[in-house]
Amino acid sequence: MSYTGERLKIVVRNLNVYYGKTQALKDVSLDVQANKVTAVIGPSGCGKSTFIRTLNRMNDIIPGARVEGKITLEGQDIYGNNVSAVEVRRRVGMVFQKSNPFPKSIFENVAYGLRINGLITRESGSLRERIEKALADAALWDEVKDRLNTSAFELSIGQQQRLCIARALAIEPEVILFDEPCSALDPIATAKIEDLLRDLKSKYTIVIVTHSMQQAARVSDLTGFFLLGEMVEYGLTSEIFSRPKDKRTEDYVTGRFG
Amino acid sequence: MSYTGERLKIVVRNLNVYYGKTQALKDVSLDVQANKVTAVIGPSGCGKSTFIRTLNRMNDIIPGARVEGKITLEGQDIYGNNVSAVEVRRRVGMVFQKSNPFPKSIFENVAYGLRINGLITRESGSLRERIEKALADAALWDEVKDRLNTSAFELSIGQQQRLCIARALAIEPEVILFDEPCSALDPIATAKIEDLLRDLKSKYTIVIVTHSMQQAARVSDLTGFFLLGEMVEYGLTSEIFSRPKDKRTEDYVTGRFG
Amino acid sequence: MIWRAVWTSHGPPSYFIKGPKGMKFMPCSYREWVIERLLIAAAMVSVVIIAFIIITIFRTGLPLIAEVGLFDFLFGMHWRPGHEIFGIFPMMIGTLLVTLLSMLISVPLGVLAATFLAEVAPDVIRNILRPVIELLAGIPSVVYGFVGVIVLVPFIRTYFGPPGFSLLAGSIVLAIMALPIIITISEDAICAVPKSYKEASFALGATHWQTIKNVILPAARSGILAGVVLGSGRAIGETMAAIMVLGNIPAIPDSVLDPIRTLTANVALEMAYAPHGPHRQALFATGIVLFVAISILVVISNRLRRGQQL
Amino acid sequence: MISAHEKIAELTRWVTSPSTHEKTARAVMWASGLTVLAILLVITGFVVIRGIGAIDLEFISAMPIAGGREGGILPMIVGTLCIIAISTIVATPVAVASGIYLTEYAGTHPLSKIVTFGAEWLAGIPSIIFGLFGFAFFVVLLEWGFSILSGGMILACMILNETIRTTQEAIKAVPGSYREASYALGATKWQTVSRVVLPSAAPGILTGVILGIGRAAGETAAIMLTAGSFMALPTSLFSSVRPMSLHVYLLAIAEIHPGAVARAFGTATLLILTVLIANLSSRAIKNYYTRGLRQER
Amino acid sequence: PPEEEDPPAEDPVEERLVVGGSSSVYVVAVLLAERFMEKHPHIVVETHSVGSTAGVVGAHEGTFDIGMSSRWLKGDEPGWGLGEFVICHDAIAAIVHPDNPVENLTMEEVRKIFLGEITNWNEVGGKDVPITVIIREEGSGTRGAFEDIVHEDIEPVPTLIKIGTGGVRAAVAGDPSAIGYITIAALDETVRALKVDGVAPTAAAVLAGDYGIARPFLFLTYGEPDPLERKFIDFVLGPEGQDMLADEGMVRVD
Ligand SMILES: Nc1ncnc2c1ncn2[C@@H]1O[C@H](COP(=O)(O)OP(=O)(O)OP(=O)(O)O)[C@@H](O)[C@H]1O
Ligand SMILES: Nc1ncnc2c1ncn2[C@@H]1O[C@H](COP(=O)(O)OP(=O)(O)OP(=O)(O)O)[C@@H](O)[C@H]1O
Ligand SMILES: [Mg+2]
Ligand SMILES: [Mg+2]
Repeated sequence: MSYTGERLKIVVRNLNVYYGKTQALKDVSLDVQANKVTAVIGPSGCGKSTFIRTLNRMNDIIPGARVEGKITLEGQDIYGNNVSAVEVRRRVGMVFQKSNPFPKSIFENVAYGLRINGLITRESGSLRERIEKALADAALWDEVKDRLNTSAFELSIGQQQRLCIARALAIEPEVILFDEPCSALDPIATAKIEDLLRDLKSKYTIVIVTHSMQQAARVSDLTGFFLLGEMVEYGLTSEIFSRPKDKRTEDYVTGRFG
Repeated sequence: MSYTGERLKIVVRNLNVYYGKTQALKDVSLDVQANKVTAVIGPSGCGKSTFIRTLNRMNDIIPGARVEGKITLEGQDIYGNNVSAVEVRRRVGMVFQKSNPFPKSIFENVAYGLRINGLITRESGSLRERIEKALADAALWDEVKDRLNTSAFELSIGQQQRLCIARALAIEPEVILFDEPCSALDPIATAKIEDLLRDLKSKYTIVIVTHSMQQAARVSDLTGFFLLGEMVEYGLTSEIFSRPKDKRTEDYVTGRFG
Repeated sequence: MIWRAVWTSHGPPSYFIKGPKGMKFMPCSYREWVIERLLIAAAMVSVVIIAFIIITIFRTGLPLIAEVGLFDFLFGMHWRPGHEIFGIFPMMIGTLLVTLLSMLISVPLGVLAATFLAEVAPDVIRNILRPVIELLAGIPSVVYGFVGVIVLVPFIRTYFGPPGFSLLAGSIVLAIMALPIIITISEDAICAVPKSYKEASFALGATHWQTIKNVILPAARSGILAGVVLGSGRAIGETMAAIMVLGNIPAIPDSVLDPIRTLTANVALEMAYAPHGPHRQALFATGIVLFVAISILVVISNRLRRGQQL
Repeated sequence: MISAHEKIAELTRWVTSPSTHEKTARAVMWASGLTVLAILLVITGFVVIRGIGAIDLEFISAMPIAGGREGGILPMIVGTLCIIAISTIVATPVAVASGIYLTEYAGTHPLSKIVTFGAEWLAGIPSIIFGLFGFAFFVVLLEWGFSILSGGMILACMILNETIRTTQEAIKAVPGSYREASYALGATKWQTVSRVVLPSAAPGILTGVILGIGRAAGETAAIMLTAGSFMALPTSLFSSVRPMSLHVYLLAIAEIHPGAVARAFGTATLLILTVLIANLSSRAIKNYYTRGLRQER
Repeated sequence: PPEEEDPPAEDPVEERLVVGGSSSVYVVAVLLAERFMEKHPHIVVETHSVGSTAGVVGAHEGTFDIGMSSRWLKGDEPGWGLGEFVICHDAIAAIVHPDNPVENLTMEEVRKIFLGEITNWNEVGGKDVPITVIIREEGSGTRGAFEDIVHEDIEPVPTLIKIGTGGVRAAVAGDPSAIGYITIAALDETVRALKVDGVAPTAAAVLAGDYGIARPFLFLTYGEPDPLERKFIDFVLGPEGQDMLADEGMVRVD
C-alpha cells in the first residue's frame, strides 16, 4: 500500500520470516514513508519485533532465523548480494525495548558508533561536537553535560533510554527503528520520549513498535496492525483508530481482545 | 471499602509489603467478595503480583519479602501465629502468568494436589472421578480425556493453562488467584479462559491480576486500580471504567499513560 | 521472490560475496574471516589434544593387548610384569569396588547436601558452605592422600586390624574427593528446575519437603545423575590418593579391610620402573582401559545433562 | 488396651503426617550440610594447624637439606610457580579463543558440538592418562625430558577445559542487549566481540584463570611423569623440578622422620593456602563484577 | 686421580649432569652429589630416584648421563655396551618395627615369610599377630636382588606394596606387625634390622661373607664416560666419596 505524494524510504514486499520451522511473518508488504512516524501495533507474539528487526537485518544474528521476500532501502535491496548487514545497520539505526547502554561512560557510549564506523579518524576535534549534537538531539545534553565521563549506569532508566537514542543518532542513520522503547519507562519518561519522537521525524524516518494503542495514536502518522504474523491493516493512524476497515482491527482497537 | 449486602471472603487491612528495603505495597486495604471476580489492574511494577501473592502467602518463599498488616480469610487471620502457610494455600489456590504444569502426565498433574494433601487415601476409586470433574470444570476434559497419561507438555499453551486451572480446582479451594493468566495466550485461548472465569465464579471466589484493561472490563465485577504500590481506587468495574473518581485512574483507563 | 539465507553459521559465509565470477573478498570482511579461522583453530585444540592422547596411548598399548589377547589382558588374574604375565582383572575389580563404595558414601551425603544448599539452608550457611565446597574441590589430591595416610590408615589399623591401607580407607578418601563434584552439579541441577514448578506445588498446599521430593528432585534427576557419574569418574581417575592409602596389592580383596590396587595406581606405581619393553606397553594398555572406561562415563554424563535441558 | 491402640494410632498419624516428614527431612538435610562443613574443617584444620608452625621465612626461602628432611622448600615453590606460569600462559589464550568461538561464532554449527564435547571429554580424563601422554609425547618423543616445559604443557592441556568453560560462562553472562546495541550501530562481529563483549567478560575470565591456577598448583600424577622430581632451582625451561604437591606425596609415602613430616605438613598447608587465596580472590573479583552489574539494573 | 679445584671464574659455563635410577643408590647419591656440587659450584648434578631398571635403560637411551642400579645387569642388558662402575656393595636388611620382639630369623624363615608359608609372628617366636609382608614395587632393584638371593624365582605373597625404599621403611615403622626390606644405607631409628642366621647386616659382615643378602651399587654410562661423567665417578670412587659411602654403612670398593 503506498500513499501517493509521499517519498518512500523503505519498501517491504512479500516478507516471510521463519524461526526454524515456525513462521513468524506471513507475506507482509508495507511501505515506510520518509520523515514520518510509522507505528506497528498488535497483540503479543504477533511478529512486531520480528518485522522491524528485518528492516536492519538484526535477525541475521538470531540462529535459525530465515528471511524471504524483498526489502529495499531507497531502492536498494538490503538483502542483496553485495550489501553487507553492517552497512545496512549503519543506515538504519535501532533503539530497544529495554535501554541497553554499554558499561562505559556516557561519552564513550555515544562515541562507540563513531569509532567503530571510523567516522572520527580524521578530525578528532569534531568528536566532542558530534557527541554534543547527538545528546542535544536526544534532549539529554543539558542533563548530562557536566558528567560525560561518569558511567552510563548512573543515569535513570529514562535517561538511559535517551542515551541509547543519542547513540543511535550519533552515526546519523537515515531510519531509526524503535522496538517498544517506552515499555520499561514511567509515564513522565514516556512523555519525554514521545515528544522527542515528534521532533526527530523532521530529520529521520521513524518506525516504532508499541504494545500500547494509545501510544501509537499519540505519536504516529501511519499505523500497521499485525495479528498472528500477518499484517491485517495499514493506513493513516487517524483512520485505523476511527474507521478501521477490518473487523479484527476494530476488535483490537476497541479492546475486544488483547 | 465494603459493599454492603455482599459476603466478604477476604479482608485486607493496611497491608504493607517490603522487598528488603524497597516498599512494594503501601497501606492497601481491600475487601474481596465471595463468588465475585475481583480484578487488579495497574501499570507494570505497581505491585499487582505482590498483592495477590500475599493472599495465599506465596510471598513467604521469596527471600527478603516482609508483610505487614492484616489479611483475614473468612475471619481468620492468615498470617496468624497458629496458621500454617500450607493450609492457607490449600484454601486459596493460584494460577500463574505462564502455564507451569509439572513434567508429569496430565493425570498426575491434577492428581498431585490431591495426593500431597492426602485427599485420596481412603477411597482410591474416587481419584479418577475427582480428576475428571476438575478437568471438566476447567473445560479441558473433552480435549484430553483420551490421553490422560501423555505428558502435560504435549498440550498447547492454552490447554496447559487450563490444566493448571484444573489442577488448582482439584483440591477444591475456596478462592482462586489468577496472576495474568492470559498474557502468554493467543486471543482464542484467552477467550476460552475468560469464559471459564465467568463460569467458575458461581463456585469460587476469584481474584485476577491483568495488565489488560479490556480484560478486566470483560470479566470482573469489581476492579482495583494500583499505582506505584498504592491502591488508588477500588469499586464496581462498571464504575471504575465509566466514572472513575480519581484523576489518575481516569488517565490510566483512557490510555493517557501506560 | 528472493531467497536469502540469513545468518546460519554453516550456511554460506556472509563475508564472501558470491559474484558471478565466484568468490571474492570484501576488504573489511577479510579481517573478520581471518579472525574466525584463528578462533576455530584455537577451539580445535582440545579435540587435537584428545586425538594425540588417543594416538599416543593406543599406539604404545595396543600391540601388547594384541599379543596377550584382549580377554587374557582384561580377565587375567595375575600381574607379574617381571615374568611378562599381564592380567588386570584384580585391578579392574579394585577400581570398581573402590568406586562403588565411595559412591555409596558420597552420593546420599552429596545429594542431601546439595538439596540443603539449594533449598533449605539460610543465606548465612549457604554463603559459608558454597566457598567451603569450592575449597574442598580445589584441595590437591595429595593432601587428601596425606591426611588419609596420617589419620585414616592408622585409625583403621588400630580399630579394625592391620594393615590399615585398605579398600575402606580408599573409599572414604575418594568419597570425600568426589563430594564437591556431586554437590555442585546436583545443586546446579536443582537450581535449574524452573521456579514455576516450585511455585505451582506450593500453591497447591504442598509442604517444602513434599515439593522437593515430588517435584524438584524428579525434575533434577538427570542432572543429579550426571553429577554422580562425574563423581565416579573422579573416583576412578584419582591416582595419588589411591596409591597412598590403598596398599597396592594386585589381588581381589576378601573384605573392605584388604588392600587393593586400582588401574591408575598400577600405572603410577610402575611407570618409573618400566621404561621400555612389554612392561611399559602393559601400563599404556592399562591406560587404554582406563581411558575407555572414563570416556564411556563422560558420554553418559553428557547425555544425562542434555536430558535435563527440556 | 484402648489407650494403647490410640497411642499407636496417634504414633502412626505422627509418623505419616507431612509435617513430621518435613521436620525429619529438614533435620537430615541440615545434618548432611553440616557434615560436609565438618569434613572440610577437619581436613584443612588438621593440616593447617600442624603445618602452619613449620612455615617461616627459612621454610620458603631456603634450599632443602637431606632430601627434604631439613631446610626449606624454595626449589619446590619456584618449580610450582614455573609450571603454573607456563601452563597459564599457554592455556589462557587458547581457552579464551575457544570460548569466544563457542559462544559467539559457532552457533549451531556441528563443530561447536564436537569442540564442546572434546573439552568435556578432556576434563574427564584422569591425570595419570595425561601423565602417560605427556611422558610419551613431550618427554620422549619431543625429547624435552623431565622438565618444566613438559610439565607446564601437560598442565596446560589439563586446565584447558576449565578455562574454556569459565570463559564461556563469562561471555554468556554478558547481556545480549550489549551485542544487539553494538550490531545495531553497524559494528562487525569482531568489533562487537573485542570492544563490547570481551571487556565485559574480562573479570569473569580472570576469575576462571585464577581458579585454574589453584587447580594447577595441586596437580601431581601427571607432573610426576613429566616434570621429574629433582629438588633444585631450575636453570632453564628444560630443568627438572619437584613441584610442592609432588614433594608432599614423596614425603608422605616415604617418610616418618619427624622433620620430613613437619615439612610435608608445611608444604601441604602452603598448597591449601594457595587454593584458598585463588578461590577468595576469584570470588572477590566476581563480587566486584556482579556489583557493577547490579548497578545496571 | 686427585680432585682438582676449579673456581667458578675459571670455568663459568654451567654444566649439568643427570644421574638417575635405583632408589637405594639414590639415598647415597644425593649426598655424594651435594658434596660434589659444593666442590664444583658450576656443575649441577640432578639426581632422580626412578628404580634400577629405569636407571639401566636411562643410561642406555641417554635419558640419564649416569644410570644407577642396585643389581647386576641381567637379561640382554650386558650386551648394550654400558660402562659399568661398582661404587660400593650394599647389604639388604630385613626390617621390623622397633617394638617387635623377634631379633633373629634364619634365611629359611625369611624365605617362608615372604612366600606366605609363615603368616604369624608366633611361628618364629614372636607375638600372636599376623605378619604384614611389605615388599617393593615391580621393577625395583632391591626387590630384584632380594628375590634373587632369598627366594629365587617364586612370587612373594605380600600384604602391602610400597613405593621406594622410604615407602617400605615408613610402612614398617608404622605397623608393629610388619616386615620389609631396605638397603642398610637407609636404616634409621624408626625401624630395626633383623639378624639373619645370627648375623647383623653390616658392611663388615658383608665383606667377611657372613651376611648373605648383599648386592652391588652400580653407576652406568653410555659407552665410555665423557669427562664430566668421569669427574663425578672419579669423585665417588676416590677416597672422599668412598669415605662418605662407608659412613653410610656401605662396603667400600677401594
Ligand atoms: N528467536 C526466536 N526463535 C524462535 N521463535 C521466535 C524467536 N523470536 C520470536 N519467535 C516467535 O515468533 C513469533 C513472533 O515474535 P515477536 O517477538 O516478533 O513478537 P512481538 O509481536 O514482538 O511480541 P511482543 O509484543 O511480545 O514483543 C512469536 O510466536 C515468537 O514466539
Ligand atoms: N523478589 C523481589 N525482590 C525485590 N523487589 C521485587 C521483587 N518482586 C517484585 N519486586 C518489586 O516490587 C515492585 C512490585 O512488583 P510486582 O511484581 O508486584 O509488580 P506487578 O504490578 O506485578 O508488575 P507486572 O505487571 O510487571 O507483573 C516492583 O517495583 C518490583 O521491582
Ligand atoms: Mg516484541
Ligand atoms: Mg506481575
